[in-house]
Amino acid sequence: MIDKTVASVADAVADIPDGATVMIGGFGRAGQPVELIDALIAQGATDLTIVNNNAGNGDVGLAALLAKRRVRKIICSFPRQSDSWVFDGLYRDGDIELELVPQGNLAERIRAAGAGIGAFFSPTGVGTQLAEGKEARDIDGRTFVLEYPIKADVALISALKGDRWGNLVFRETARNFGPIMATAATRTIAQVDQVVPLGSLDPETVVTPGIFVDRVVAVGERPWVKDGAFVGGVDLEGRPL
Amino acid sequence: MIDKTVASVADAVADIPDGATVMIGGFGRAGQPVELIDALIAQGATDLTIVNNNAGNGDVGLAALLAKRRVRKIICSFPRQSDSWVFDGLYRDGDIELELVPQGNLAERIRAAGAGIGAFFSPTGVGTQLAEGKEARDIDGRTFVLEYPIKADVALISALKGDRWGNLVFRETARNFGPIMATAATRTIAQVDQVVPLGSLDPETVVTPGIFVDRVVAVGERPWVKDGAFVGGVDLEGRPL
Amino acid sequence: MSTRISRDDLARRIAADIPEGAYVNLGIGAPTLVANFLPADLEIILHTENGLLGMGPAPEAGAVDPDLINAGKQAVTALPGAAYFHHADSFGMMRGGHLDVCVLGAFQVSETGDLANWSTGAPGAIPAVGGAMDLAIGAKDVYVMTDLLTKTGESKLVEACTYPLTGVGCVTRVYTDHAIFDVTPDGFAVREAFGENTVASLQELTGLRLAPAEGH
Amino acid sequence: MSTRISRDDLARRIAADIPEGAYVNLGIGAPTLVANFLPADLEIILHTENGLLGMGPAPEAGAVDPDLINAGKQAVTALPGAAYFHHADSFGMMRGGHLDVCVLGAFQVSETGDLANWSTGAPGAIPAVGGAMDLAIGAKDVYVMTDLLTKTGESKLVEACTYPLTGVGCVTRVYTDHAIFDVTPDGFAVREAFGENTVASLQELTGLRLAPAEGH
Repeated sequence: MIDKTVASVADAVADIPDGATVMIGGFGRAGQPVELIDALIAQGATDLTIVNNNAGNGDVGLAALLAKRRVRKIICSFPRQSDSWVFDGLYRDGDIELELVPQGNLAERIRAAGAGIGAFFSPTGVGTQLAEGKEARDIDGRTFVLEYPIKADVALISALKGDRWGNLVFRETARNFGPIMATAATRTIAQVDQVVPLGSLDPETVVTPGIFVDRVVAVGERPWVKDGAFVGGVDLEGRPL
Repeated sequence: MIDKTVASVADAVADIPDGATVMIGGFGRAGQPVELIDALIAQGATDLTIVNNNAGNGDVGLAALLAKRRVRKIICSFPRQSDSWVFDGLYRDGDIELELVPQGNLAERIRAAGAGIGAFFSPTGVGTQLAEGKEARDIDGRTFVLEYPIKADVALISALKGDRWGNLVFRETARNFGPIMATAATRTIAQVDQVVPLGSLDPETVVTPGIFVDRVVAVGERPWVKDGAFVGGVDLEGRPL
Repeated sequence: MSTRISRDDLARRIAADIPEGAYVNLGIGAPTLVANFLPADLEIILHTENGLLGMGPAPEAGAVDPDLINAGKQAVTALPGAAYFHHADSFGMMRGGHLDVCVLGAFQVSETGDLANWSTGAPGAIPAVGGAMDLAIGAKDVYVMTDLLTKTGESKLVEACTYPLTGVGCVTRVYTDHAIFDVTPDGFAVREAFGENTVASLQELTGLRLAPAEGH
Repeated sequence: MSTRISRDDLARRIAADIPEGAYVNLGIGAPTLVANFLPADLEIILHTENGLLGMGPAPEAGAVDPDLINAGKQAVTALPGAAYFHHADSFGMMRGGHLDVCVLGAFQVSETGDLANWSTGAPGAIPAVGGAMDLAIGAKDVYVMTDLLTKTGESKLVEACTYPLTGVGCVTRVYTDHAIFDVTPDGFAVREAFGENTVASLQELTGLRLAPAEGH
């Protein structure tokens, strides 16, 4: 029997080595694998390269990982936010390397890694600072810039439900980077609200087939969802009103 | 009010011009837009370039379009089949141009057209006849071949259900080329078993968002599906047993 | 004395130019105001690049859903007919040219339609680009919504951008508090001057040679 | 006298080498037989490139579903835990290296693992490639299932392919009716010789220098 479920987030991240490239899903609070990030902080791996849309908020999650100086480099599209003080400080002190990537190139480069594409000519960033030094080519009357895949050793993602084969479904805009990061990492670890029995996910509506997922760990339903239904009663950070 | 539904397949294909590049979905019988193909034959457009996985079977559908000498060129991965005599004859007589494309390159080139990619380095076909004359490049220790997008003027696809915004869901392996062809054509025409009211398709499970669809035409349920449930009682071609 | 319309009036003006059935992305900041003025009786489909077509207004109090946000990370809703998708599919929509309109803010727009809106290039500033470059090159029409002048009175419409570019030759129209400008092969053309503003007064403010748009 | 095992026995032998949990694509033709011999108590997940993971056996009579077919366009079923997806996603799985094993037929396999299985190169033949080239380069292990000899007695294992290539250096192992061969940096190594066959007899049949596989 295939069983990709693991008992705890600690078990799920136990073997992430120092120096690993780690993709972390999420856009804002939505789809952020909060419990897996906390487990990674507790686990202690360092010298990491992180791939995420942002560079951490406040003092928790990814920001806390940065604050412990576990991150050598971050690949993201939007590091600067009103509450990105941890990243801001490290960056200003030269203590973290930043690869800034337009969000669409970030998504497409991740997808390319998962789909076996060697490189692709992108329409985005042409003629800007972010394309400087990159190969450009005119195709069919338009200029494109060559972009390379972004692969990872590990992806940490968050989904709504998963089964023991690793099939996943997501909820609303929490889907964001999860499905593509799952394809681009050597090992994909998904936290889910609930592990459901094999066969209970409709094969028409599985978003991430289990072939892309190595470990599934249940973290329980979020406060705004009860028995699969939206119940509200929280703020945007998921804190009870 | 947005209403992409049209009354008949004849209306749906009425303005396809001579010389158009037309993508036709389907893999075998599954997902084949049978009624739209018949309407295209009746409509009379000629000098077409067709993009399909195959090159027609028997004497119906795409094969009938070929037999009427309406097709100048076909782009496909697998033209030769036990019952592809129409194509075989035209090809042997030099009366049709063939661009043979490995199936994965075909799918990825169609997807690239829809996603605005200028070209991409593919791992498939390297070192084979089908890569001759194409630009090759070593990336990260592996050789890739540069492939270009395949765009179309029109895509004819078949889906299970659609709404007036053009949102589509598919059934089983009939999904195949439909979702990617929808993104790659200037005008996408979808035949559906049923048009359903706006809001009745779950936004989590829409496969093709309406932004990719221009016209939706209902053709009625197939003999093996009644009220949305599989009832069987047919052969692989959908003919009653 | 030049006429300046309010930000809300400008948003209303932009909303009036968006036809029914259009697929529209409203950038973070002022452009999101446009949603407030889209006619309730017209179906205009809003895209948010974090994975939703058919975005609706902010939820009622108590119904905030942390899983349902827009690109500005604000709570939103989904309309009947909506669809969710992942980031590569979402940016494929943008980059593949499927959006009809996007509305973006700007630091500068050049006569050739170059857009600068992601970085002032100030030394030491932390760069952040998000989806701005993808939006700039992706939509069929790229509308800019901005004040005509900076706080220190300099024109945001310029001969050539001095700030780092977001996209080259991508802007089709600029909606400012003073006037609406089309980007034409001959530079900016005044499509509509608000109130007492004239082509002449706008030329003085911008320092650019301007022409009335054809047919206006 | 050389030993030849039946096609079913060969399929059984291949099935025995596929571990639980593997994601497997069985090519059109003889390789589809392997499915008949996968142990019922092990979960092995079959992929068909026309958009299904978790493919099950053929349906019972009367339950044929024209919407549910495999790459060979035969009726199949979907197991609990299955998932459907479109062609670009399906070939992304293959080309992205996510499949553990694929089993393909062959006209020829070279000592360096080149595969020829899509065209005999005969003049006037109508070319057709399907997904063969994507499978050849995509799976972690590419197994070939074939007779060792052609009907006219020529070896399908060759120093260099004379038929048009499907993929370069992609085959990892060849299962034939005479023996199993690994593709190694030193050429073909005999992993297992069936019945009375020996390295020496196989060398005679193939005309190639062969070695026993390490550890065998």
